[in-house]
Formats: sequence, C-alpha cells, structure tokens
Amino acid sequence: MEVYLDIVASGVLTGLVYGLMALGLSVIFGVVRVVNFAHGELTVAAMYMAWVMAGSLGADPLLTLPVIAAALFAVGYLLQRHLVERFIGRPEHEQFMLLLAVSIIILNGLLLVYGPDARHVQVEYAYDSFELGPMLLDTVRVYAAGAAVALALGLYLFFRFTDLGTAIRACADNLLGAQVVGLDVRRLYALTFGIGCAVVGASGTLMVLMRDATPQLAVQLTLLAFIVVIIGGLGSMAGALVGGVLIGVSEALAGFLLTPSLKSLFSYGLLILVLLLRPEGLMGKRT
Amino acid sequence: MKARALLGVLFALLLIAPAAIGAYPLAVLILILHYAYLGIAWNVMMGFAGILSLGHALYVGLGAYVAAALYASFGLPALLGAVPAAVVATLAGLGIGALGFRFRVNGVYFALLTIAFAEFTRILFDHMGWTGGSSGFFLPVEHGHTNLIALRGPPILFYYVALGMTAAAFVASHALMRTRLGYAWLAIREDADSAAASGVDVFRARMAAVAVSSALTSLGGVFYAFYYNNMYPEQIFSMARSIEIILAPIIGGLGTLFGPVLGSFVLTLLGEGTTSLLEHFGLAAPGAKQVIYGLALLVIVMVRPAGLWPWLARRLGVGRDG
Amino acid sequence: MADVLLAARGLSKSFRGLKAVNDVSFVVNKGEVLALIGPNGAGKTTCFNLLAGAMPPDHGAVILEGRDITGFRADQACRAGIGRTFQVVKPFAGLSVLDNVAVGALNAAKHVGEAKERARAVLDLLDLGHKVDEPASSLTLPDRKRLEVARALATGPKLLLLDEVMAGLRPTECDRLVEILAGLNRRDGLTILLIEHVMRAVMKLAQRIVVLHHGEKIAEGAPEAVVRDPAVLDCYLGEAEL
Amino acid sequence: MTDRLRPSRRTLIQGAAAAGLAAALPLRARAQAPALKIGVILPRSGYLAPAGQSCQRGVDIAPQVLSDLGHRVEVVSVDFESNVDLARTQAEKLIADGAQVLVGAFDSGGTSAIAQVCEQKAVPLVINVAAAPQITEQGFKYVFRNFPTSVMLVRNGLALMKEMFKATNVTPKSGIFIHANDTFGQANRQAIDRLFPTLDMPFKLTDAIAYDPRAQDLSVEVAKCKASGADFVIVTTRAGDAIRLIREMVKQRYEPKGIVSPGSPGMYDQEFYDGLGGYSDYTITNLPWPNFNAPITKRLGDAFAKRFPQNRFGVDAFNVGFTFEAMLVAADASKRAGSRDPRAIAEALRSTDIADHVMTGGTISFDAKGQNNNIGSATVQNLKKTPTVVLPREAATAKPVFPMPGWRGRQA
Repeated sequence: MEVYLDIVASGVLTGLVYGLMALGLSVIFGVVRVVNFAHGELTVAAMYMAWVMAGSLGADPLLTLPVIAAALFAVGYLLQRHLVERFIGRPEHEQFMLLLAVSIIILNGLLLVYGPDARHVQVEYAYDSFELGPMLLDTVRVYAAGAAVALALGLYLFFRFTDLGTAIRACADNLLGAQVVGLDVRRLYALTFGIGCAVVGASGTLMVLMRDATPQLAVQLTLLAFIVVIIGGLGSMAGALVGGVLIGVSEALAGFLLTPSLKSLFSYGLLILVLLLRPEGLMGKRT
Repeated sequence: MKARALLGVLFALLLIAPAAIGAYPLAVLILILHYAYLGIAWNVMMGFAGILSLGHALYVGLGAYVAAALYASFGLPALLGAVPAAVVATLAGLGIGALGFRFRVNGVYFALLTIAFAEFTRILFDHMGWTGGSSGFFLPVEHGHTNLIALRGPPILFYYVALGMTAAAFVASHALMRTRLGYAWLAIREDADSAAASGVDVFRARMAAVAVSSALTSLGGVFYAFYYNNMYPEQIFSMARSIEIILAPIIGGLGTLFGPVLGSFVLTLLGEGTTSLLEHFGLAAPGAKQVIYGLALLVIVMVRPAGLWPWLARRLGVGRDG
Repeated sequence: MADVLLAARGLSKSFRGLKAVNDVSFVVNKGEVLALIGPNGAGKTTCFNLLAGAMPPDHGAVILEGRDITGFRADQACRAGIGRTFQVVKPFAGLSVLDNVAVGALNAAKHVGEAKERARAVLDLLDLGHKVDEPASSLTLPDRKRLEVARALATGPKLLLLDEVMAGLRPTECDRLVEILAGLNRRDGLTILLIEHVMRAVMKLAQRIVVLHHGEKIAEGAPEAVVRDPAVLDCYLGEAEL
Repeated sequence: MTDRLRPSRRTLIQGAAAAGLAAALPLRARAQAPALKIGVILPRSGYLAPAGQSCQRGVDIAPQVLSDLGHRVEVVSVDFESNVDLARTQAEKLIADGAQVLVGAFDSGGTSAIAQVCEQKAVPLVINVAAAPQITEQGFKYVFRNFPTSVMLVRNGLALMKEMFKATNVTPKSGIFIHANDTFGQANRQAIDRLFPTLDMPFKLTDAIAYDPRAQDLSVEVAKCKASGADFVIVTTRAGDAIRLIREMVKQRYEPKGIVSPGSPGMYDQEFYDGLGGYSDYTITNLPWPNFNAPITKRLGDAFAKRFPQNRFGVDAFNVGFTFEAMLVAADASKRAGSRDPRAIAEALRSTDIADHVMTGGTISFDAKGQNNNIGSATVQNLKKTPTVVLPREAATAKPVFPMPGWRGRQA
C-alpha cells in the first residue's frame, strides 16, 4: 500500500511540474489563439540561460528565475510584434509553419552554440528528499510543484484583478468588442505573448533543476505541453495544473502496474478521449 | 496550354535525367520525388478538403510495415502487398476521420488528434514483437536481379517508380479536382456550412478525402519500406516525418497541384545546397545547416504565406493550378 | 386551396433555456412568395435553420410535399429541394464565381460540365455573367449577395429560402433583384420564402406575410392586412422604443 | 580472454617492421602514394548528436595516427543529422565524390540505409558502431562490422558479471533488468531473455522493465525496481536517461549492490560525470574497451590529448576506439590489396587479420557475413569519475568495487 502512496504522490508532483511546463502555452493560446509550436524550444532556451548564469555567476536558478523570466518576456514581446502578429487570424497551417521555422532556428542555434551534450546545473539540494510519514518526496520536485501552483495562482490573480489582466481577458473573450472600446489589441497581444514566454522562462529555469538541458529535449517538451493543456483546457490556468496532475498520476500508475514504456500510450489515449468527448478540455470554457 | 507544355518539358527532363546525372543527384531526386508524392497525397486532405493532418507518418508507417511484413513472411511481392497496405491505412484513416468528424473535432484540434493517433501507433509498434518492436524490421537484401513487381533492384528502378508514382498522383489529383467530389472538397475547404447548404454531404466528402489521402500516403510507405529495406517505429511513425511531409506542399502552395512538387524540389535542394555551401566554406558545424534552413523557411512563410507556386505561376503566366 | 409545398408544424428550438422559436406553424403554398418578418431576435433565422436542416428542431415537424424531412441534415434538405442563402454571406472565397455556383449546380446536374453550363445560365440571370472567372473574394458586397442567391438557385430548389438578401443593397440594386426574383416566381413558378427587413421589397414580392415576435407567430396574412395589424405595429414600435 | 588482450609477439614484430619500413622509404615515394579516400557518415546533429560528435573526434585524429602507422588516408566527413533519409543521400554523395570506402554510422537505422547504397555501388562499408544483429544477417556482401552484435555484447557482459562475483566473493540474490525501449534496448532485452537461462547465472532475474528513453520522468521506473527488492540492477540506457535513472535512485534511496550495463551508452559519457559528480562512481559498464596496454592505443590517446585537450580520451575511448579501428581496418585492406579500388578493398577486407589494434579482443577478422566475432569486453567501472578497467585482471588498472558503497556521503 505504501508503494501506491509513493507512486501517487510522485505522480502528483510530476504532474504539477508538467502543468508548470504547459502554463505558458496555455496563456498564449487562451488569448492570442495562436498555438506556440516553438514552446519546447523556448523552454529549453530558458534552461540554457539558467545553466549559463549558474556557470558564470554561480547563481542558483531559483535566484536567476526573475531575470530569465524578464528576458523571455522580451523575447516573447518581440516575437509577437515582429513575427506572429501578422499571422493572427491567418490559417492555422501558416501559423504552424511560422512557429516551426522559429523552433528549428532556436533548437539548432542552441546545438550550434552549446553542442549536443546535456548541460547540468548543480545545486546543493539536488539530491535531497523530504520524508513525509512513509513517503519520500523529492525536494526539487516539491519546489517546482510549489512554484507551479504559485505561478498559476499569480496568473489567475493577474488576469482577474488587474486592469491589464482584465483588458487582456476582454481581448480573449470578445476581440471585436475590445477593439470597439478602444483597447490597443496589438499591444495587449504582445504583452500576453510576453507574459506567456515569461512563464515559459520561469518553468524552464525550474526544469533545469530536474532535467539536464539538451537541444533535443525541446520536441518532447512541446508535445507533452500540448497533451497537458488540451486535456486541462487551453487557456485555463487551473486546467493546465489539473491536466498535468491527471497525466502525471495516470502515467505513474500505468508505469507501475503495467510497463513504464507504455505509459505515454495512456497520455495519448487520454488525449484522444478528451479531444473527442470534451474538446474544450476538462477545465476549458465551452465555445 | 502553357502549363501543360511546361509540365511536359519537366516530365521529359525527369525521364531522361538518370542518363545525365550521377548516383548522388539521382538519390537526391528520388528523395525529392518521394516527398513530392507524399506532399500530393497530404494535399488531397489539407489542400483540397481543408482537413489539417499532422500525423501522416501514421499512414507511411502502416503502409511500410504491412507490405514489408507480407513480403518477409509470405513472399508477397510489393505491388500486391500494396493493396492490403493501402486497405489497412485507409481503414485507420477512416477510423480517425469518423471519430473526428462525428465528434466535431476541427482545425488545430483535429491536427492534434492525428498526432495523438500517430504517436499512439508508434508506441504500439514499439511493443509489437511480430514486427520486431523497437529493434526494427529488416528486409533481406537481394543481389543482382531486378524485379519491378517485387520492387527489388537498383536505385534507377526506384527512381522510375518514384517518378511514376508522383506523376500518377499528380494526374489523379488533377482529375479528381474536376469531379463532383473535387468540387465538394473545395467547397468544404472554403465553407463547410455553405457546402452543406449546397447539397454536399460534408461528412462523406471528408471521409473520402481522408480515404484517398491515407491510401496514397500508404503507397509512399510501401515505397519507403522496399527502398530502405529497414524500418523502426521510432523513425517511420515519428512526428518529424509527419512534419517533413507537410513542408513541401505548404511551401510550394497549399491546394495547388504543382505546389507539393515545387516545394519538395525547393526544400530538398535548399537542404543539400546549404550543406554543400557550408562545407565549401568550411563552416559545416552541426546545426548550422538547420539554422539556415529554418531562416529560409521563415522568410518564405513571411513573404509568400500562400506558397511559392501561386506566385511563380503568375510570373510564368500560367494558371495557378498548373 | 392551393397545393401546400412546405408545412412547418409546431416548430420549437431552445438555446440554453432560451426559446428562440416556440411552437411556430405555417405553410408555404406552391408557387407563392411568402415573407417571414419580425424584429431582430424574433427567431426568423433560427426558423430557416430548422427548415433547411442546419439544426434539428426540439419539437415539431417539417413537411415538404407531404414528405417528413424533420431532422434532415443541411445537404439532405438541399437535395430534398430546399435551397437557402445565409444572412451573413458565405461564398467559397478561394473559388471563382463560376465554381461557387457550380458547386450548387452539381446538386441538380449529372456531371461537372452540365453543372458549369447551369451555373453560367444562373449567373447570367443574376447579372454576374461577366464576372464568372473572378475569385469570389474579390466581389463587392452586393455582388456577393447575388452570388449567394445564384448558388442557392443553382441547386435547383423547389423552395428557395432567402435570408435578408436585400440588406446592404442600394435601392436600384434592390429593385433589380426584386425584379429578377419576381420573374423567377412568375415565369418558372419558383416558390420563395424570404426573411426581409427591406419592406419595399417585401411589399413588392410577397403574396403573404408571417410575422414572428419573441419566437412566436403573432400574425399571418396578406401584406396590406398584416402591416396594419395592431399586434405587429406594437412589436415593431416596442422595438423602436428600446 | 587473457590471450586476446595481450598483443602477440608476432604482431609486435610486424608492427615494428611496418614502422621500420615506412621510415626507410624515401620521403618522395611516400608522398606520391595516393591516399585512400574514406567517407565517414555520422549523426553529428539531431538526437544522436552527442555520440556522433564523440565518434567524430576519432575521425579527426585518425589520419595523423594512421599516417604514423604507414597508411595514407584522406577523410571526407558528413553529418546525416540522425535522419535516415539523409544517411542514404549522403552515402551516395560520398561515393559520387570518390570515397573508396565508407565508415559509419553509430546508429543501426542509419547504418542499414548506408549499407543499401554501399551494396548497390559495390563500395565497402566498415561499421564503427551499430549493434542490431540483423545488419549482418540481411545478406550484404560489402558490409563489414568490427563491432559486437547485441547478442555478443550481452553474452560477454553476463560472463563478466560472473567473473566479478567470483573476484569479489559477493553474489547478489536477485536482479532486475531495466532498459530503454529503443532499438538497442529491445535488442538487449531479446538477448537477455535468450541468454540468461543458458548461462547458469548465480542470481535470478525477477523482472524486466522497459521505459521510454524520452520520458521526462523516471521516478515510477525506479520505484518499481525498488519495490521488486532486487539487489542488483542491469541497465540498458540510451544517453541522458542514464543520468535521470541514477539521480532518481539516489533520491529514492535505492541502493542495490551493483548497477551494471551490458554495453549500452550512457554511463561512460562525459555528461554522465558532469551531471552526477560523485554519484556516477561505482556504476559499471561491461563493454569492449580500448586495451590501454597496446602501443597503438597509447598512440591514439596521445593524438587525442593533443587535438582535444578539453575532452578526456578515457571517456570518449569507446566511440573513438571503434571509429578509429574501422578506419584502420579500411586502410589496412587497401594496403594489402595494393589498390584503392573499392571492389579490391572489399576482397581484401574478407581476409582481414589485424592483431595489433585498439580495442579488447582477438585479431580483427570477418566471417562470411562480414561480422567480427573476436571482440572482447571489459568491465569498466567508474572510479573517481573516470571509466576504469577493473576486469579482466590482465587489462585491469584497478580492482572492482563490489558491492558498491551507498549513496550517502557522496558529493554531486
């Protein structure tokens, strides 16, 4: 029985980390309605930033997180302003091609500069675990999961209670209306893309504590983030976490009870079911 | 008329090309034609009927595995094995289509559904002992004899097979576009509600598009299996292959007949050309080629989002469908 | 009593508890032009959608020439003989004007060649004959409206449903379209059911009028009688006061 | 095993003679001898990039070392980007550019694709690394593999485990096999399923766990190992997943007596040491390894140190060693044939007999299928973040540490 407790606990933690990875994708799609196919690449770029800063400054990623989030905000803002903006409202395959090109450039740029080897950030607590009753909880994952919940909550509060957040939500809910009342939609979109990328930056920084950075990681991160947000509901902050936890726990149980190499089969199976039965996702708004 | 003349010249050039070029350009041409063919097949679904699939590697893989397994186990020649291969792939396509269309999964969501099914199948094949699982499936190499029916022989055989397939798919999609079904597809692509109000059975027409596209794509998979003689689920069902398939038609011009062919030429030559150039200047660091490739894609998408062919066709003064 | 072409019997449709159409019944006789009018939100377009199979009714039945076509899909309704236009025009933007109409014409034609012939004829009739090769996306709004009518007409309908095809047209354009439609009705005996706000078109075309308000039928009859009906005036005035 | 590792006297004399002969030749004559053109195809980008680049370092130092041994080679290297389609066209390109023999391609898929081309063009392919048994079972005539199949790897790997238990007088009770469910991992699985019962192993294998090497998280996998109660773990990893696996074991405080791989990549990569620090120690890989007692290995190591001061030869040794050897095999065949004609080289390759070479094992020679069956394995244990040969005794530079110390007290 204890084993199951351990498995489920680790599934929940892992799931929250998955949710963290997917939050940025969700923010951007929820408002700008563009699926960021370069999501994983941006995450990995943030991981490399954290690695570089840890190497040159000896800084703990938890400390450099705001800096990297800010840098990614700028990247996202510029990306939206100069590239994505003219593809708003265009066919999906064109948006896909655009972001695919961006992702190819980022991924191989990282390969070109840093080489293919996994890059690792060493922190003191990397191997620590908390003991909670009979359970062993991995310290780093607990931090990351906590950060995921905090970020999601922060985003929720931002969108709910600030003027800027309300304006952005207005764009998401009723674009025409937002334009009519004179909101600068282009700027708001750029800000949203920036915020989404800042979240990506934060999650990448936390990710580097758990996974070594390699360029090739990006593709898997993109796919995983998709699964999580589709299941949870594109555009919903809580949905990303719920989707993550669902995937995390189901993978953990499938991996333990069946064979681990089959566990992503369950993620895809879950994805298919949600797409068919509730395409707006578990926590998404029906359109 | 002009378009036909141009096509005729191109086809004639491709027919005599092997006599004039070496083995390496021939291999590159085979690759170009293979992806042009797959692009045409994908274009039936997306370009004509407006259904975005990002999981076409699924049909390549199914076609490859079915034909290869039948050949390896029962000696069934490739051309005969192509029939069950196409049947299996078509059934898979129809299954996904039926689910997706019945449950009204549209646009990006449908695309994600196709990815999910392709990945799902990849993992299944990774665990399927009969076809070697993730350690791959290998066909025996045979020496000396050329056999078109069994698709055994030297590269030049595969070249003409690829050329034949591409030309046939081109002509077939040209012909399809002039049928009732072709009109139905275009109408659905432009506006499904209007199409339905015009008497088009949207569900059936979409299913037909998926059937044609998946069947054609699976034949590309059969070609792949016998050309490479080995396949791994991780490679043949991979998302990367699905993406590769859709690049050529999008870059060439979605929904045009000649777009996939042009796109395949441009992209493959871009890749090979960049490699050669970088080598020439001693800059061939890993990743450099792909960065340039990505930049080129970016520029094309920014400048010609509708693809290169509509623009080129205007320049050449031929109809955009060419 | 004239032959009944279409009968709507007790049609109802709700959206999230809101009754858009509530127990509406009326008939369209063969060869007549019937107008469906009412203030915004009266349920006219929903009514069309129920007749043309865009959505199934919650209750009620649609009978075409004695045949129950309730719950038919849009394409089935079309093949059964109901041609419709959309209030917000939906041309096939990427196709040529001719191909737009040919898609509709294929419904009644044996092959593509015949459909194109037919499409040409219909386009000539609607004064679009000189624009057959232009892409539909390049048309002006009045031309798009006519294209929409042409596409619906080309399906060879027994009953043509026109949803505000006059809106946005200049008076001369409007009169011309009225003339064409009246001609079709008179010459070919085409039955037309139209939703229209432009009263001058309604008065010229319609032989009978049905008035909807809040999803319910509040009046029916000859145009001159209906426009003097106090209940009708009331509902329009009520709207004006808002 | 003993004999295989010691260079025989005959080869020493031969080597000396060759060197002497080379020195005796007038410079001009040597300069005029045309160089053998070797085309090398490796995955230097894409998902196999780390291994591909490691192999490439062997390619980069090979011409100089081979020249010192009296072989003149010209190398053309291409990257197939871990993409099988490109492997094929790049092979065609190399042959079109005049490559007389090809070397590659680290990955079995890419290697198979290249093999098709070589077979068509009658240009020999000498495989540096690729373990899928099918490659030499497909019926190729121009394909030569100086690398063990996964069956050979596992057989040697299991035998070395027994040898280690004997040497340390410690035998685990039960083992668990955990492997990446990729090409190599599944081939290993099949080999273990087949071989384990026949080899009279002193412990029982309780379970075999397949995992997705791309999985973001291996906590369940490790929990499952731990729950099985096994005190010995056999692993087949791909690369980065080895780091995740060990890290997870540390976090879950799972301390088996030993963690041993029967020849997979992962636990002797530089990134493994960088990523795990002290936790990388005592893990074991049983695989062919350079024989550091052989002069040619020293030569190779010196050249490596000079060319790549940033990298450690001791770490790249496996990839560099096999890649270099493949090139040596090609150059040797060309020399014996007295020709640079691909067909003549292929003929000569069939009668290859090289005793003085880099990796452990006997003379390099190929059977009728083009497979070298004389490749031995060594037990390579990570000690002080350095892969160290601990068995067989003749080649060992340290004693095996088994059971391995627990995680506590180590430093990342």
